[in-house]
Amino acid sequence: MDSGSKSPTTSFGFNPLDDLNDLRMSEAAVPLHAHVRRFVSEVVEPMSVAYFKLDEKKDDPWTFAPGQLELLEGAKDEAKKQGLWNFFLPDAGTGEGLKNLDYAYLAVELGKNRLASEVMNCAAPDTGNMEVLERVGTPEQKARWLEPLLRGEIRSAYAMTEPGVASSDARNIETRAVLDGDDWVINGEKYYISGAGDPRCKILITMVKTSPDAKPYRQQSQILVPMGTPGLTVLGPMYVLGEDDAPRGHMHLKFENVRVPKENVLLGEGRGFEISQLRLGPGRIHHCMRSVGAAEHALDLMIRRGLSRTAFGKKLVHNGGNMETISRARIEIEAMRLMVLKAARAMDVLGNQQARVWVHMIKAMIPERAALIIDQAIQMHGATGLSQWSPLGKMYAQQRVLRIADGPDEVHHMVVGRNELRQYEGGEAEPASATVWRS
Amino acid sequence: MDSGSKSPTTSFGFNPLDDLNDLRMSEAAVPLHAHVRRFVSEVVEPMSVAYFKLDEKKDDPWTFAPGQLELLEGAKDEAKKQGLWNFFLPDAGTGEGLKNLDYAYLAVELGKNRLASEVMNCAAPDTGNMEVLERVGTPEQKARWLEPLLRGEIRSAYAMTEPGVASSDARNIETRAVLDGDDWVINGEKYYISGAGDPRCKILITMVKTSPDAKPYRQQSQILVPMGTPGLTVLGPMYVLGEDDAPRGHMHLKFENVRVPKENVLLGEGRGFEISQLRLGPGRIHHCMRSVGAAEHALDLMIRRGLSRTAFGKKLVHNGGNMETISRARIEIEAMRLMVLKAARAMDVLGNQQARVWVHMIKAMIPERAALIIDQAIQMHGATGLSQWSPLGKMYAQQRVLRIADGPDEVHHMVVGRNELRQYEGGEAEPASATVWRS
Amino acid sequence: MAVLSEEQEMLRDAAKAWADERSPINALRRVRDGGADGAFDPTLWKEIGELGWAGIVTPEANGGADLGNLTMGLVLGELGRTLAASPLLISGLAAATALTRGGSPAQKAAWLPKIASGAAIISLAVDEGAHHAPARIVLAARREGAGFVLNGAKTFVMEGMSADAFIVAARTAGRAGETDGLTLFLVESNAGGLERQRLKLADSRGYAALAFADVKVGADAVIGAIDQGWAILEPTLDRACAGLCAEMLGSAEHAFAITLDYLKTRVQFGQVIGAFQALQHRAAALYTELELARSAVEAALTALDDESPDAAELVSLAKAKMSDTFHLVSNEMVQLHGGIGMTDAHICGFYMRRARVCEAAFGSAAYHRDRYARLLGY
Amino acid sequence: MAVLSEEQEMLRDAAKAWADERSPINALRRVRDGGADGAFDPTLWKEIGELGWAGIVTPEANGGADLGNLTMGLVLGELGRTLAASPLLISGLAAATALTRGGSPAQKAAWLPKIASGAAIISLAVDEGAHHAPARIVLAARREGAGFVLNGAKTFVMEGMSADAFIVAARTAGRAGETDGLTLFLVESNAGGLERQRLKLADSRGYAALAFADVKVGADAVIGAIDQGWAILEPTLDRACAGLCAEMLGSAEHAFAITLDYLKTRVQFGQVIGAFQALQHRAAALYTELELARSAVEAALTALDDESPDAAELVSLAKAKMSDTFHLVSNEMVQLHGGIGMTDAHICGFYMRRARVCEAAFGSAAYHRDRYARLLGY
Repeated sequence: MDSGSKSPTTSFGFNPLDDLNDLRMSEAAVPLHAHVRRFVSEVVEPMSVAYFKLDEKKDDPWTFAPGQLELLEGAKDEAKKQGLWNFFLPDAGTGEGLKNLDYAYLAVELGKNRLASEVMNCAAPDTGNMEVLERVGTPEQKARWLEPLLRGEIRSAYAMTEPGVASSDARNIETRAVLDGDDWVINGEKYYISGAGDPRCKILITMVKTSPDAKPYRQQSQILVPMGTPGLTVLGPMYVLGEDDAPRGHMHLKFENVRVPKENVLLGEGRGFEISQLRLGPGRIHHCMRSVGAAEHALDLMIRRGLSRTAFGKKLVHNGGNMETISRARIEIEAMRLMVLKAARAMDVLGNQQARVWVHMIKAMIPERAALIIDQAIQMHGATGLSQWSPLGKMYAQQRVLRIADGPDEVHHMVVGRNELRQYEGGEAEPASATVWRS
Repeated sequence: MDSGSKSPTTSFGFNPLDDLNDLRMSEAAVPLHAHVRRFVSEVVEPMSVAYFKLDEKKDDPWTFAPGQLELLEGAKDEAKKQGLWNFFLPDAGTGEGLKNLDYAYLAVELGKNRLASEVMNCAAPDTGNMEVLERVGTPEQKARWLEPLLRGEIRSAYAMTEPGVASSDARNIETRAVLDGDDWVINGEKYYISGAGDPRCKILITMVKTSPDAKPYRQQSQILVPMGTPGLTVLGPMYVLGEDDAPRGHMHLKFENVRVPKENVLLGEGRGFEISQLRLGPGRIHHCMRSVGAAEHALDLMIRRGLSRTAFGKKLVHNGGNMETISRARIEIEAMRLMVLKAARAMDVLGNQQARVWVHMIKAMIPERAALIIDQAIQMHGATGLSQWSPLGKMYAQQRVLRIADGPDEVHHMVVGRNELRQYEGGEAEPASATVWRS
Repeated sequence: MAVLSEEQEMLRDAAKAWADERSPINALRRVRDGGADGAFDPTLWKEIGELGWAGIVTPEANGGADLGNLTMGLVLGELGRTLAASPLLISGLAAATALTRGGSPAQKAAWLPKIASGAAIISLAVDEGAHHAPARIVLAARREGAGFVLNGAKTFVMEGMSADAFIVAARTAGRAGETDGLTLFLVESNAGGLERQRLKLADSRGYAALAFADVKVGADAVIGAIDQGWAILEPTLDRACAGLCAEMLGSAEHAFAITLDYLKTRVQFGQVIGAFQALQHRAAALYTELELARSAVEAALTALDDESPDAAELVSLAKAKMSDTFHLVSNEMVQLHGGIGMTDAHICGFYMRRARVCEAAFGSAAYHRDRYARLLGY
Repeated sequence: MAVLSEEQEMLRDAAKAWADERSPINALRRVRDGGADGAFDPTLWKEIGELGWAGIVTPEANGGADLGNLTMGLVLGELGRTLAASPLLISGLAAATALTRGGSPAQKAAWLPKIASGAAIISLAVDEGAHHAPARIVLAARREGAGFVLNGAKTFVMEGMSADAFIVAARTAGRAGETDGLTLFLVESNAGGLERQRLKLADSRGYAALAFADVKVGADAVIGAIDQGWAILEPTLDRACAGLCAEMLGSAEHAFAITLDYLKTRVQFGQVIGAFQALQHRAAALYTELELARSAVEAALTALDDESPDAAELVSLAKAKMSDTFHLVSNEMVQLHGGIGMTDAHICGFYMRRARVCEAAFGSAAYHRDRYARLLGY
């Protein structure tokens, strides 16, 4: 029989009147959104076709093919000229930033093309690094690193993960930095450092342990280490699903008595964990937003392929369960889109901390489902989907790696599940339930 | 490489500014929503516990147990007194109806309890029948049938489906009605007529073929047939997953020279198909809205069970993949909720016809996923979940039957899939793309 | 497919003919609508007894035919096709196995012939919670004089309302969860202090919950050695589980056959549904799953007959696979039939509901996957 | 698990030792990073030839060992464990089968000994599109004088860049989709008018696309009877497919073993991941799927060796199951490893990417499920 006892109020019976449920883009962002869409289709798409064609001519994967950088820089200049530049910074110091919700609409468009983010200087990990520098950098740090990053002249990397420890938990960091006179001397190893293989990458934000005797969350610091500093060696690329992702790479780095000036520390000694919390903000869901665009792109490829090939006298789309696959992909994309918009809106309305559960929900949901849609697009392509003739293999690897890149799915599910239980166990619900509609 | 050719604009790149994306309930509906929530928890919940307890005492399943109707009527009177009555009619003639979006918020609450809809006179199939009578009934028809239905004094059924033909297509209807003097004489068979077993059911709206020589969609009429008319026999219940759903039942009916007056036809001869199009409106998605509530209820039961049982020294929730199951259920529920709200909003903003694809999307999506969540709740209960001690079995059957009740999932997927293709084949997109954000 | 002896083929064909004629699918509905406590038709059970099937695994010396688990599985499979309800599995297979393996000569003489002829029904009373957990036994048997006093509860006991006696797993030492310290007792259903209550499960068969309040039994009620019940219980459960798998296989294969017939004949949207590529596709997927399940089930039954050392693993493998497969097939049966045009739509429901109960009985797929991995040392 | 002869066990153990020592998982990376056209290491291939594995299915009269498909499967499985790349499957098994079954005495004498010793590599050129469809052949062979002229294209030809010759399925009569009217030709890779281009697939092995522009061959290039190529092609593809399944099984089992080791040793959140119930659970699920896949693959190989009439069905069943299982295992391998702590994380990627290609090769799971149902008359 129906349970008669009183239900605990769940965190998701939000006040239906709440701004949380207004998923409309703000009017202010509309011209930008239209502009980005136009720019991607008119400038980035043709550029990227030419760009990826040049890939075939490369001998050394760790360089750009002749002409590639020119194409990229040309598009970047055009983006800058048209004002489509650095719009990722939400609620920046100037107060002119985009709302997360608005950015979500834009990021879906960016996700449809693999070069679009970079062309508009909105690519990871630079976005996160720029946010950090902007918020906690000294004027000198900003002048030396933030400015050229904002201008798109250099690129950057974020060195957190280490071999041999579960370093998604900052407490486990083992790379040491000790003060020696006016210098930090750094020793240790980092790996899966995305973008550190790019010849244009000039600066690393490096998470190190500086104060082993402090409280667990005060032991770490973040230090700026220029690429090329003596003692810093790039051991080689890490493979993600067998892809080295050259030339940007996910690199394996070694620090042997790497010396940088004392003032390269960000915010201050022992404040590394605090800074890393900043990264738990908007940047953490940008990839989910882009994934929706990537899934849209995969569906597009799936349908084109299915309509252009025939088997047994019918178009491929009409064979087997292909129509259902297409329908399910569409339904999933729309559900993902709404969830991403809602999470972004929650961050706008509730703040990053308060919207935590929504962030975990979409991290658990989106990359898995986007990867599945791409996988089905591969199926529709047969062996071609697995060859160099199709971008789907790389797209799949990209989504797949997102499922582990910032916390495996399992961890996100654990957080979401715990939040459910908390309300039954008499404890506090997650902050996201601050706006719970309690009847 | 990335596809360089121009993408067709999909129907889902909606104008982000569009009202479609404002999923907030209207302010006007807020007091009603709060009231319904309060009423369900304070009146319906305790009543239904008592009601289902009485079930155990019944000998004849096709009656109500002594006391059951009194409980139900008591709650109905209370609902009427409090003004929680008939609020399902959106945009009624009076113009006072609820928006679909507002109703969606309410229906989610109704879905959490199996008797709630009936108590507030918002239960299928009466809702659809009342809508039809309200829109196309003559003053006499309204006085005789609509009024008592609106007052909750009688119940009704809708007789469409027939054995032996694919009658989800109205053209296949074989039950014949011929004019003989001032009477229609009806012969044929109908089955799966939900609610026709209820002793309170007094009227059938019956789809018949009256004009076999007219154009395919002008051959059918809808005729009011009072229960108890001579020649109308209830052969017995149909089983839905082995459940007879007594006492309301999904009945098998036989019409043998059933005579009703000429004026019992609705709207006019040959207009049956036209009337059935009215049913493609709001009522068609009410069950999806309630399903979200049912899934929410299943998750509640799942967590309670998981927290109250231990196995191997741990609470059951912490065993196996149970935490992940809970997390996935929550994520799915939120995604379903947003999709239902969006579909409802689309109906408000675009009109029923224009919002068609959204309706098909949620019909394909919701019952399947709600059923899965209920199934997982059953798993968490072990054998108990399959016994009379748990409502989950009936809840599962209910969701399961929705997956075929108004068009099997496969048909909805076909419609959604075709809409995707249409845009590539140069044809018109579905009306839903009327508001496409074409760049 | 397993290679059968002539005798096995004859028995299987006889069972098929009997089930089709005497216990077609509607028989289950009759019983259910009648609301009998037993949830099986006593007339049919009598016939089963006369046909000798209840004695298939019982030794010849005790009135049985000693034909083994595979043979029993063949018969159960045929009964499973039409969802024929009877105590064959729990009494003719499970209880017979326990008594054959652990019963004293007196117990064997008293009960096995009656089991084999169908004159007595004995059930197994093991689980105490909703999830199968045969070592998590709390029901206590305390020594008193020469005998024992039992206190506690059992649940989801198959055919518990019609059983003449129960083989009860009780704790005489150790703690819940330990396999040591269990003792099996044979308790007659009219024992003082034993109360039973009918449980209705989704499959409309007979189940009961038992309450033991100071139920006194003599020392001669002990089956096997005191504290060593696990040595009998575990192989008994394995055989019961494999028999259930065989029954499930029959049910699932028939559910598939019904669905396929439907797809081949049903016209919708102007063409035979079966011609819809997508549906063919799904039917083919079911078919391959069924064949894989069949291999697993036959391998388990054969290994049990051979007393092969890997029999327990193979039983778990079979139950895991068979549970998933019956679940899938019954779900797809419902979906592929759609809501239309089926005068016997309720049949889908019976298979689906039976599938759900079978999935939980003797351990779910998850339970057996874990057990399988554990037995293999992972 | 299949019962093996002493000879089979020895060969299997030898293959295991060789693969571990000579072709460990990193060898594949070496080849890939080297960017060689062949995508296998010629030194290792030479060793395989010397070990006699390339002649396992070839008759003794033609320089082989005639040990059958199961034996070949055992070796392929061991090579699959470390993802060892070689033309063993396509040349030593597929081409050897086609020539043994259909080759003229002269063809056999000329090629089979070289195949068996590894001195020659022959590949199969069948598919013309991205989805396996062996009857949908358009490539035309037109008679000209005593010989034939071939025009058309083939794609996804395994080891196509390093093959010395191809067995080409061409249409001499009928229309695309018909099994009648196909003829097999043996075409050397240096034939005039034959162009080949390397294809890069996700698994970093060697594939080629072939273009035939007025390629002239003599009447002696025909394998078997004109228009009757299907009678050779179909059993050849079945054997190649079963061999691939054996290789996939080895890969999947090893992927699972690596994952299990990882789960057992890796510490996260203060405890061994393997102790997380949910993960144990998932590992157990993989393990049961693998065992079911193993049964299916061994049944197919054995049936082929027995020339059993249901061999074709069993091959399709095996490929369907093995494709799904390798897909699942490689996906879970990636997920269960997580992003952390693994110096050889790329290994997961290799298995996953190899799984994807194997799934498509010789027909996807969907293709084989449909074929299975069709062969059974559904």
